[in-house]
Amino acid sequence: MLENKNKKVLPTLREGAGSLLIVLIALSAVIALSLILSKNPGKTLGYFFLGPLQSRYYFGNMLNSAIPLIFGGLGVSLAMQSGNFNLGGEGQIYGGALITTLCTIYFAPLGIVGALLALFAGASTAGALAGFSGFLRMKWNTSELITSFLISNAVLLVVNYLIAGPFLDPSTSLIATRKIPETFRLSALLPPSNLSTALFFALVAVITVHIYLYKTKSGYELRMTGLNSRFAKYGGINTKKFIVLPMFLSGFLYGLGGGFAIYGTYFASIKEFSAGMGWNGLAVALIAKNKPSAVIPAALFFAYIEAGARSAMLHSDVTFEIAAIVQSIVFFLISSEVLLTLFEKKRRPA
Amino acid sequence: MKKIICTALLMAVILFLAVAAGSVEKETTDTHSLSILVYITGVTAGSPPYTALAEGATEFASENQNVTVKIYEAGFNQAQWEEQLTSLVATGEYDLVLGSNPSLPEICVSIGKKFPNQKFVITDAFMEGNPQIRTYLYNQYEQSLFLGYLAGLVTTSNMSHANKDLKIGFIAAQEYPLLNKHMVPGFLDGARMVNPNIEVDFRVIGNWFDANKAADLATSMKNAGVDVFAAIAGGASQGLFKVAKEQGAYIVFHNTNEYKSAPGYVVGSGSMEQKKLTKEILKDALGGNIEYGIASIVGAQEGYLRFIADDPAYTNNLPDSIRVKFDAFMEDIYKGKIAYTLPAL
Amino acid sequence: MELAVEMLNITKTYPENNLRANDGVDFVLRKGEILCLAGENGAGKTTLMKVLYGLEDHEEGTIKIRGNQENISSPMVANRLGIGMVHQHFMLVEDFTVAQNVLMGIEPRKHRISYDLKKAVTLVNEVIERHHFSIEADMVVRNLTVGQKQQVEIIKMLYRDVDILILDEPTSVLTEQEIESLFSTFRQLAKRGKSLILITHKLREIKAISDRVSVMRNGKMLGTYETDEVDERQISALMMGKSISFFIEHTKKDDESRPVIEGRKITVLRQGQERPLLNGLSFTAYSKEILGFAGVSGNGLGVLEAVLGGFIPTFDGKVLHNGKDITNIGTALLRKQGLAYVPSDRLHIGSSLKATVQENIIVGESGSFKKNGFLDQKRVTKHTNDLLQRYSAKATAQMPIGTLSGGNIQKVILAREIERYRDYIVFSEPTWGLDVASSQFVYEQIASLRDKGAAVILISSNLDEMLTIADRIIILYRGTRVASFSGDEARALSKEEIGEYMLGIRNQGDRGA
Amino acid sequence: MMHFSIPILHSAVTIMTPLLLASMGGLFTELSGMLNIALEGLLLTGAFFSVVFTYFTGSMIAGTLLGIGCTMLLSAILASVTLNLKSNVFITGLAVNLFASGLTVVLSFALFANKGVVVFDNIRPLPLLGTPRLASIPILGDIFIGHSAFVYLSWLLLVICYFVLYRTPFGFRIRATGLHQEALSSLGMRPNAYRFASFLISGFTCGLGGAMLTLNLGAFVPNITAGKGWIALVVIFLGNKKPFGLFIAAFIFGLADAFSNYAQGALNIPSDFILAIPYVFTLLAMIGSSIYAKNKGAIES
Repeated sequence: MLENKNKKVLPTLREGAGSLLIVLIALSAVIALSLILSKNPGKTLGYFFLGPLQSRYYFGNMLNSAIPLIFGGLGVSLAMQSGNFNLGGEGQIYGGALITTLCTIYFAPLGIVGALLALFAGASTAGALAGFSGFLRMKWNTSELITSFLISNAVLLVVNYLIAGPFLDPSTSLIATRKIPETFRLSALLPPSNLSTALFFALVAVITVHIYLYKTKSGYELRMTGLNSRFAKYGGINTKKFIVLPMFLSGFLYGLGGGFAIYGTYFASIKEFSAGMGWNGLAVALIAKNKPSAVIPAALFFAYIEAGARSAMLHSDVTFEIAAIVQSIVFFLISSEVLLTLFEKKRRPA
Repeated sequence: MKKIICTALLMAVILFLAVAAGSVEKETTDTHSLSILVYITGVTAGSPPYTALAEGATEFASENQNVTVKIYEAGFNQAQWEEQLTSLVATGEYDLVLGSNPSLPEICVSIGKKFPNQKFVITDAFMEGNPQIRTYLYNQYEQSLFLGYLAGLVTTSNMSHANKDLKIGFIAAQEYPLLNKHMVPGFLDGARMVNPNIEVDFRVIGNWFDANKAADLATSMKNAGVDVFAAIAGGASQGLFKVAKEQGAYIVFHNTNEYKSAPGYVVGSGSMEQKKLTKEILKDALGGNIEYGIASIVGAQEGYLRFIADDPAYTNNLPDSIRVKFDAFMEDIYKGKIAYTLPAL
Repeated sequence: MELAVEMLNITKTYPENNLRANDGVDFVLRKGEILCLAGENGAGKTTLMKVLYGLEDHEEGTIKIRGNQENISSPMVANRLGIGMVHQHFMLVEDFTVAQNVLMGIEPRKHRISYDLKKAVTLVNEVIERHHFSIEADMVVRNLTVGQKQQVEIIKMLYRDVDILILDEPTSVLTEQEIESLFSTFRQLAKRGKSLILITHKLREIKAISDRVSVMRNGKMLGTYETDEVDERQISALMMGKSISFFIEHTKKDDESRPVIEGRKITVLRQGQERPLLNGLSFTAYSKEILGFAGVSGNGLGVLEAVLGGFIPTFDGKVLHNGKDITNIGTALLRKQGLAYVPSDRLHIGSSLKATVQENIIVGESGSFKKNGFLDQKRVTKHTNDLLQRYSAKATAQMPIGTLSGGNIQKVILAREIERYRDYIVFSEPTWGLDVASSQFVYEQIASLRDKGAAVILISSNLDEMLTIADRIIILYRGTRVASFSGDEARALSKEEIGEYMLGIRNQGDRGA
Repeated sequence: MMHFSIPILHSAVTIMTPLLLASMGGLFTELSGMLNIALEGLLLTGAFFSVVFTYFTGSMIAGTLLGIGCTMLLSAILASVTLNLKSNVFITGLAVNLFASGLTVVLSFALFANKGVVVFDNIRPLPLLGTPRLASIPILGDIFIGHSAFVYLSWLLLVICYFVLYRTPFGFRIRATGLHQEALSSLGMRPNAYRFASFLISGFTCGLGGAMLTLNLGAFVPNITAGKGWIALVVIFLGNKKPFGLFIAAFIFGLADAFSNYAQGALNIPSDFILAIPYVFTLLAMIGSSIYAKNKGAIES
């Protein structure tokens, strides 16, 4: 028993050391960039690292920006665990959010039931968008990676049209739909920040996905299909189902992310409000290595870097885009096996 | 399990830090000086109104010692504007937020609820009745009208690149209400004052940066018979300049002097006197003379919209016959003699 | 006598499992001889040869080639020293032609940059003719039989003019006839002064081909012997430490036997090719019987496996299970109807290497471990540990199955499939790559299933295996059934005679099964 | 029919060229067994550095070469992280895209104090090539003559690309790397060396494609690639991973885009729908080609 425990702890420690190294390299990148680009590197760095923690407001906003990343990260993780790629997060969030907004307004008389229905409808629409890519792969082996990307790009444009056209709220000069009724808006957690109780729903989603993947028959079958689909098929698992279902669920989670962004933060579908959320969700899943439990720290880390860069831009003389550079460096490092194995000399053959 | 504990610990530490940091509130700044935040809803580069806004404020600050200016470029994502602006206002460092965008007043209303002492002056926007907000709306219909009139004159002329088709073009990065309801109709109405059979070919790029797509669109429009273009396309306008230079087409440009962008082809530039307006606003603000809650519409008559006729390019690029007609038209515009009904937004 | 290779005191440890694969091994190869390197699976033969070929490094020891000490750091170096190796798994690009595969890395050029494809064909055809191989240089490898692919691998080495040739289990997928012609090639090569090392554990082949035999066990070299001076029993004793022979009792089909699985005129077509993969194959598998399908690979065994496993659809014909039509219903439904099946490809189909042992155990059966809608992990682990113990597999429930040895993986698969079997079970190449002891274990399991009343379908290209345990044998050639024997009839025939059926030289006509 | 279809086809040829260039490089990585999703970032890098160096050196050729050099440098970093540190190529590819979008803006801010449009006045327009005699060929002359050097260079490169892949030892080894890398390593060659070379080739063609995007305008606009790298990836798949397939696939996309440009003026449909045409069209082409491939493919599993 004790031996068993040691076996588990050691790799965890090694992995921890690897992650620490990545964080250290990322931090040195921030320092280097500040020294090169800023006239006042000390101030820039101070705001970069402490800015997001400086006040309830900044901290709340950072947490809030992590929420759609958590949903997106979960969605991508789920698809990747089943061996599918979902590159359509952008369109799925945006489309899901629009449907959620419209349904909420339409179902308003139904009260809480209406809200749930609206969330479900929005998420299902997003799920259907992704599921269609899964269907194409199942049916004709069309690369779901490419189709989900193409569909998403087309959907973005159609949603743009719907928001700016038929569903435009004429009473505002924003290009946006009408706002959802006040009663449906999630309550704020750290006012005046944007953080809302959507955070709890994100945590619930993490737990649900974790339980689904690791504690249920369907989740087990999904993972088996992803690890080795020939084995899964041989074992009697309906592998075709696990091309479509995980893609659907992946889109569904993205759509929920969009829905909760509406319920918690934006209250209306504003044109292009979700730009970048889908890609960042993908990034979070990759950092988390598709483990639902790791999606939370990954999303927080991602949100922290963005919030830090924004804070440094607000208060000092650097541009926001240094966030992209730091994130990309983290990306470069995060998946490199060598970093993990620096701490364990012996490597397994591939 | 280990991971979950680590995560929980990390979150706890961050929360603690946040609460600790949050308790230290910033002190408010001295009232004798004026601290201005210029909130750019986009980026300044490639966007003349924003450049003018920023320059006006910076120049004003350099002329007045007790005025400080922070220029903040918020990027194109509308949905992030409110969050960003709130966080800027939350610092309490700024006496006045200056911005220029039709959708800003709305955002300011909701931010104003959280920070009731914050004042906003927004140009290029219209909102009445909020005691924290003062707005100035440029009469873009009017500018489009006179640029359209010029375009009409050019397309019906026998200038070397003008053709027989009664077609003028308008390239937009994206569609939005002010564009759809004031600018494009104004442009068409102006052109039809020359010849009622003129049509506008209106096309959309889809974003503010794909200059190559803008070039492709312009080529396609030129092939469809367009010989005079207008564009509200941000950085993507570069594509239009390229096509005009290479294939021969005329451009009338909104808001800023762009004669040099395609020498010989930009036949007219409107001017939005954003810098002038900015300085006047700031002067009033320093003197405490701004009446909040009021909205005004400013145009050529008030001196905030102008046609740039004093650039040698204007004289060189257009034949006398056209200039005579157009100068007379502009004279009437400045005097308010041209009758039109401003469409509702 | 001139020495081609001397390896002295070679020690090699695999860090991940701390396994000492080679422990102070001494090995000597003479010029112009054929030497068999014998030993059970995991004895360290392949590792030793990989060290010699520069694919693995080693901690201790020295290597001398033709008397000069060398540091062989990569296959490139080995090639330069005239050492070539033919791997057990083919290293061939299926989409390329024979010539393109053979000349990879030493392509003839035209104008210094372009690949002279015509000259490549000529060059390789010269070598093929010189050694009397049965292929042509411009054939695409994808369309070759396994035996022909083996030839390509050997040509690759011959072209590089190696004089020390290492072959890892070269006969494992070949027929008797193909083996014989391969061996005659080897003898010719040796006559020309080339030195050959054959890694094998087949005793009969050792006697048939080698001049000397080196025997390894547990990473140690036990000794090298003149083949004439030792007999099979002695070699076997050295290899295993104890002498084992297979003993499986054969029972006669009794009156209670009933048909369980019937194939009726099963035809499988491949688009774009005229010859069907399976051509009107009919058979009946009875309960209490082991029905064997034998043949050379590429003649329909794999296709039959895929049809029974539900992986590919039939074009025509029917499969019946207890009289019920189960044609083309797909693997998932077949599983529900009672299919138990040990596939030939245990690493890619039979198991999921990254998944844990228990996840591998419950595949397809996960529904029966539900509690309140969730998987009952405790029960799964208990069930797994139970099975591991009963099948004496060295593993724990939570470790990834990929970390197990091949034999143990096969035990886990057997445990799972035997556990779920209802009235019939399909075994495909069940002892491929297993050592003698593991094979005996597998045969015992198969026999005991048969005795319990199972209809066992055994698909195997290993004729020895077929003769050891099958009660009835159907031989497939080019997707067609060419012969069927009862087990006793078959055992009365010589292997060469059966081999003639397998190669399509003889045909019984349709005798009905 | 002719009066509007010829300009559309002419414009399609221009639009397809950066796609064709980027997809050619992507084809090399794809055939060597690596999914190169970094094309977008590489294009953007090429676009930025080409125009910046053209500005600084005053020579379009020197600027393009230096821009290509920078792009190849980035692709070399991508390759070495992916191959030597054994990173997931998907993640490192995304990282390159992120890096390029950040770096171009940060540098333009640092060099020109401007993170919007950088206009370089000293850059002359790209000369359009073609002799009157060629241009006078009916239809074909109208469509294929009178483009910039990049267009003809891309055709030349396409032929070279085919030649390298199918007629040189290097090409055979690259393809063997993707098909069965042990076939190479067992003969003492290093598959990763060929992958590295493929990444460098990607850097080269993307650098060139990017240069076309900015030198065409004499200006840099952030994000000027506008997703062209992703479309190039689609082109590789749609082109069935064959050099001349790329040409057809890129042309299909160029045509769809050119048609949508035309259709905005001709059809009374909301512009957003028309802008979606290239994606929908490419999607349909993808589905169509996979149905075809499935029907053609062997039943064998």
